[in-house]
Amino acid sequence: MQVNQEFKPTIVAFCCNWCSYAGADLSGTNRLQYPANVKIIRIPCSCRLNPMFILRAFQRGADGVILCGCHPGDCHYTTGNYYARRRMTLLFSMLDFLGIERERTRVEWVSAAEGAKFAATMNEFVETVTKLGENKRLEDLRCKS
Amino acid sequence: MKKCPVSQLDALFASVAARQKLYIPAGEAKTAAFQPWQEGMKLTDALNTVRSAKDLFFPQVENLVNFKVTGKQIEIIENRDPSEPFVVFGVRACDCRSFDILDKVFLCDPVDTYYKTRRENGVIMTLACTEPEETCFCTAFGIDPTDPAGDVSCWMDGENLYLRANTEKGETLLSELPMLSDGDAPAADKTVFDRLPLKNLPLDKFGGEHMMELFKYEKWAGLAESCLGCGACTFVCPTCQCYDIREFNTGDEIKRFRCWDSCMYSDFTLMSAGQPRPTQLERFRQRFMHKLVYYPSTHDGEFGCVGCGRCLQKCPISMNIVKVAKTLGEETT
Amino acid sequence: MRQDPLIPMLAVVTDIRQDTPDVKTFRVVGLDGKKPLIHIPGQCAMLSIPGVGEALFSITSSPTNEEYLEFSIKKCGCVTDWLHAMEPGQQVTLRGPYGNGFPVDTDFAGKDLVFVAGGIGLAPLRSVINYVRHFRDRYGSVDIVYGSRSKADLVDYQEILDEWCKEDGISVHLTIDNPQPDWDGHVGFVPNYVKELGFDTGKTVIMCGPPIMIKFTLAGLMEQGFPRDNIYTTLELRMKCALGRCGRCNIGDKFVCKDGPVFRLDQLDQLPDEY
Amino acid sequence: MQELIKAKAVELLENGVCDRVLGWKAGEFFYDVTPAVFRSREEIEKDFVFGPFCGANMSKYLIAESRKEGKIAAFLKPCDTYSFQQLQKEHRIRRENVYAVGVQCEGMCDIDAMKAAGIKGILGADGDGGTLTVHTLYGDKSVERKTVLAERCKCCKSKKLLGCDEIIGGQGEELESNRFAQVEKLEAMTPDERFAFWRGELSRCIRCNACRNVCPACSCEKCVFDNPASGVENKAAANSFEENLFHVIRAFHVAGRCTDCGECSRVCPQHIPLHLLNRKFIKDINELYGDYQAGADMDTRPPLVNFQTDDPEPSVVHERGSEQ
Repeated sequence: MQVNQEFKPTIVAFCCNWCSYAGADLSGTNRLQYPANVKIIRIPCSCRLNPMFILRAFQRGADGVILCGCHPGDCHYTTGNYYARRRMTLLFSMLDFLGIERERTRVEWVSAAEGAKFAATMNEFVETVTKLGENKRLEDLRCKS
Repeated sequence: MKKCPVSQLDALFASVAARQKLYIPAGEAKTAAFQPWQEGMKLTDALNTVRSAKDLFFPQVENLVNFKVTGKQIEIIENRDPSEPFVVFGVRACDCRSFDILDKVFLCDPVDTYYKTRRENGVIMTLACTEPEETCFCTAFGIDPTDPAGDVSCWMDGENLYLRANTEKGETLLSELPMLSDGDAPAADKTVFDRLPLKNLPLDKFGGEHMMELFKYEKWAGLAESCLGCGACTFVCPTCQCYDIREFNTGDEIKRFRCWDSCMYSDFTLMSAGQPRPTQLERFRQRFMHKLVYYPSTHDGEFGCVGCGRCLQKCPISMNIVKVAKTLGEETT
Repeated sequence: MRQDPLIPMLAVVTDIRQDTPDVKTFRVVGLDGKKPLIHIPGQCAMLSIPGVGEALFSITSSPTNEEYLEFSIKKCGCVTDWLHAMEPGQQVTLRGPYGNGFPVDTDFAGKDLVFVAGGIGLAPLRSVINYVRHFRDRYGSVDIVYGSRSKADLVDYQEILDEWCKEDGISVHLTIDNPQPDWDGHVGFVPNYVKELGFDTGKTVIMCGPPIMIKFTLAGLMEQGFPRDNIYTTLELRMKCALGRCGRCNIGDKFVCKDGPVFRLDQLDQLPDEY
Repeated sequence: MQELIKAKAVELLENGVCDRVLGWKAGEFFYDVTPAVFRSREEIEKDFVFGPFCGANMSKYLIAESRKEGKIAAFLKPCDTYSFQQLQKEHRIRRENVYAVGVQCEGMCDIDAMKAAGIKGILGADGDGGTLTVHTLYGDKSVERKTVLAERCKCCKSKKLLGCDEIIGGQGEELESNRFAQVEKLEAMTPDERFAFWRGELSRCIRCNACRNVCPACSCEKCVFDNPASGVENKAAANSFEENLFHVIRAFHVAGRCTDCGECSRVCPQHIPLHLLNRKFIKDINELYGDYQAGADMDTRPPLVNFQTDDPEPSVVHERGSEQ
């Protein structure tokens, strides 16, 4: 795959309302830089993330999808992120099994206090996906024209 | 009649493919399909492809038109898939007959121009059968598998491929192929067709005049009871032509497309006002009544089935038109 | 550009009238401001909002109206919800007309007509009624029996009062299901009212309404001795193409979109009861 | 075996244990048997069959049948009983309305495997033990039974009959199977090879929904792929994305509940090895969260509605890959 110097990946970050969404906010108020091509979608809990959302984000043009939730043990609803952890592990493994680049998907636990971690994670994820180039394997050509 | 040694088949395909796209039945026996010919591609061992040749004329999905919506304004953008001349080789007599049936649906007024364009662009080269499967029953519908129709009819024995043009399109195609010489096919051996177990499928009880009687027949419940409601039979059927019109919003514009649909699906006739075919029984009955009764009723007694045997092979629970015809046929006497 | 029957034309909704709490009437013209298509009473057209869906609606205006088409639409699903939410000036797509329509110039000519409608069932009949009013001398007596749940649910109530009721030779019989304070007309269900009115069995009956109304009205008419080949109704099933190809609106070997939507009762008797 | 089962079916009906029997009905040929409900001795004697082509998993039918009035007797093969227990666990089957008779199974044959072996025009087959004599339009052929077994039966995981009221042909036991061999083979490939493999397979999908409709784990009243409001409802894969989406999501929805009965691959008209997707989930679950066999018991929590605080992080997928 050719890496385009100009290529700016579209990243969709699903962020749990109770932690990483606030973490993203904090990184903003602290003037920490992370790329503008990260689109944040707020969800009530990492456990709310239906695997279909991830696939549909790819369909609609995402090049990488990241889920940010509360650290295990800190879930606002006690156990939501534990379930999410199992689901995402299996889903990512399945995407890998289908030959879809495993680096395009990621889970990161970011608390409301970790603004710096949020920015660092995003920077690093954007960099990884930039190297991978455009999402070709889970694209929907109809959305590209 | 023309002939060409089997050893030169690749050259023949290459010559056809040099002028227009050529599709041949290729691939493993289990998954044979009409595929665009490429250097080195071999004809499949299977008698027939999984999906029929109707795909090439009535594809599973095709774009109809695009819309761009801005505020209260709508813009209509024609985006029909381009259709270019093509040749399809190796269509069996049963699939070839299916085009007569589809033509009567799509080419009656108002003409479906998507289908019509592909029909005009396509040249059908049929291939006579020599080794039928036990599931074949095209002869029950008066089809001669050893003498198929089409623009060009072909016969193949161990040594030669024999070709006969039946239409102007076929003549033109053959005249462009340098490797052909004159030669007549040896007479076909038809004895195996007499041994086909389903050749005497009872069909005289079907047709429009028996509609009400057959519709009310209580054996439908038993026939339909284990139907899964999947669309396997309809999608492999060469004559099923029901479709759905759907839209896909790309975020930028709206693509209206047509795709195959199946009368076996529960949402096929669902309306906000209700469901005229509420259970699988009605849906199952609709499919077979359509093939054996409704279609003949509006098309001079011609059945909507060509006896290709695909539904016999593909139904997950082995319920098929032969079992339906036999069950209903024997009881209404 | 090669036209295909599946490719619609553009039209614009110029006026929206709220008829009842859940019925609106939409006035549609072509982009050139003229009537977009010529139809026969009882025929339908496919209206669509790209991105929302396409659905078949009967044309409620009379062919004699040369300025525009009208559609009376009840809010009951995805497309109709959207239509109800939109504002005048909105463009829509339109294709048609489809179906056989009522035999207004042949079988109906010279006959005494009884129209029986319930609720939104008035929509397809309104086209015929106004056609008949326009060519009044071609037909015999005209009776209109129209019922609804309540006074507010009577579609085209103003037109009925202002025009139909005032016209000579047309008797309008309105009824609502339950009594209400500002209603001094008939109260009761349509089937019973039709029976009470006791029409001459030589009259031609044209019916449209909810299945339950049709069922009981028919039973009543049969009891009174109306011949089945003199009763007409219009049907509706799910449709995608309206060309007799998509395969879902057939009743036996007849397609509602092509051979219908208007059927004579004796024709329906020849068909399976899958509607 | 067939005679034993038929006699049992008649006995159950006539003793009033049940008022109908779920079994297999003979077809036009020896291989096209259809699941059917029998209501009388005559019907059973005339059409009931049990043989090497009774592959259909009967448990799915019990969802609807057990909700009807009366009691139904069902003949269940070992893999059917796993689905049967799993469906009870999910409260989809009313156990009290079913009389379950477990029948031992020697592995089911696949008519397409016979055809793939080059046998055409198959009219009949007989012979017991290892070799079958196949009668065809073109004369008799002989074939090793084990070569024409269905894919899923070649690596049978268990012949154990679970949770039945009665058993014909022995309880059976779990087997050592190499059912993950092909998953492992795929895992060992590069992502590019895997991608090419699955594109080749999934691009044949015609969206007939046979895999979904036959699947005992797909017991939703309304599938998300049939729901116009879901945004993913579609009748045909208009794009390669939709092929992937459908099969990945379907496999995900049955993950932890799939008993690996293999019906999805059996019914696929295009012979897509869909069971590999399910097996991949099963293998991952076994490796990451401990061995789990759906339907094997009535009380363990399914892995996707369960967790351990020290479960591996999703990054395990990335790390595991980099070791290869």
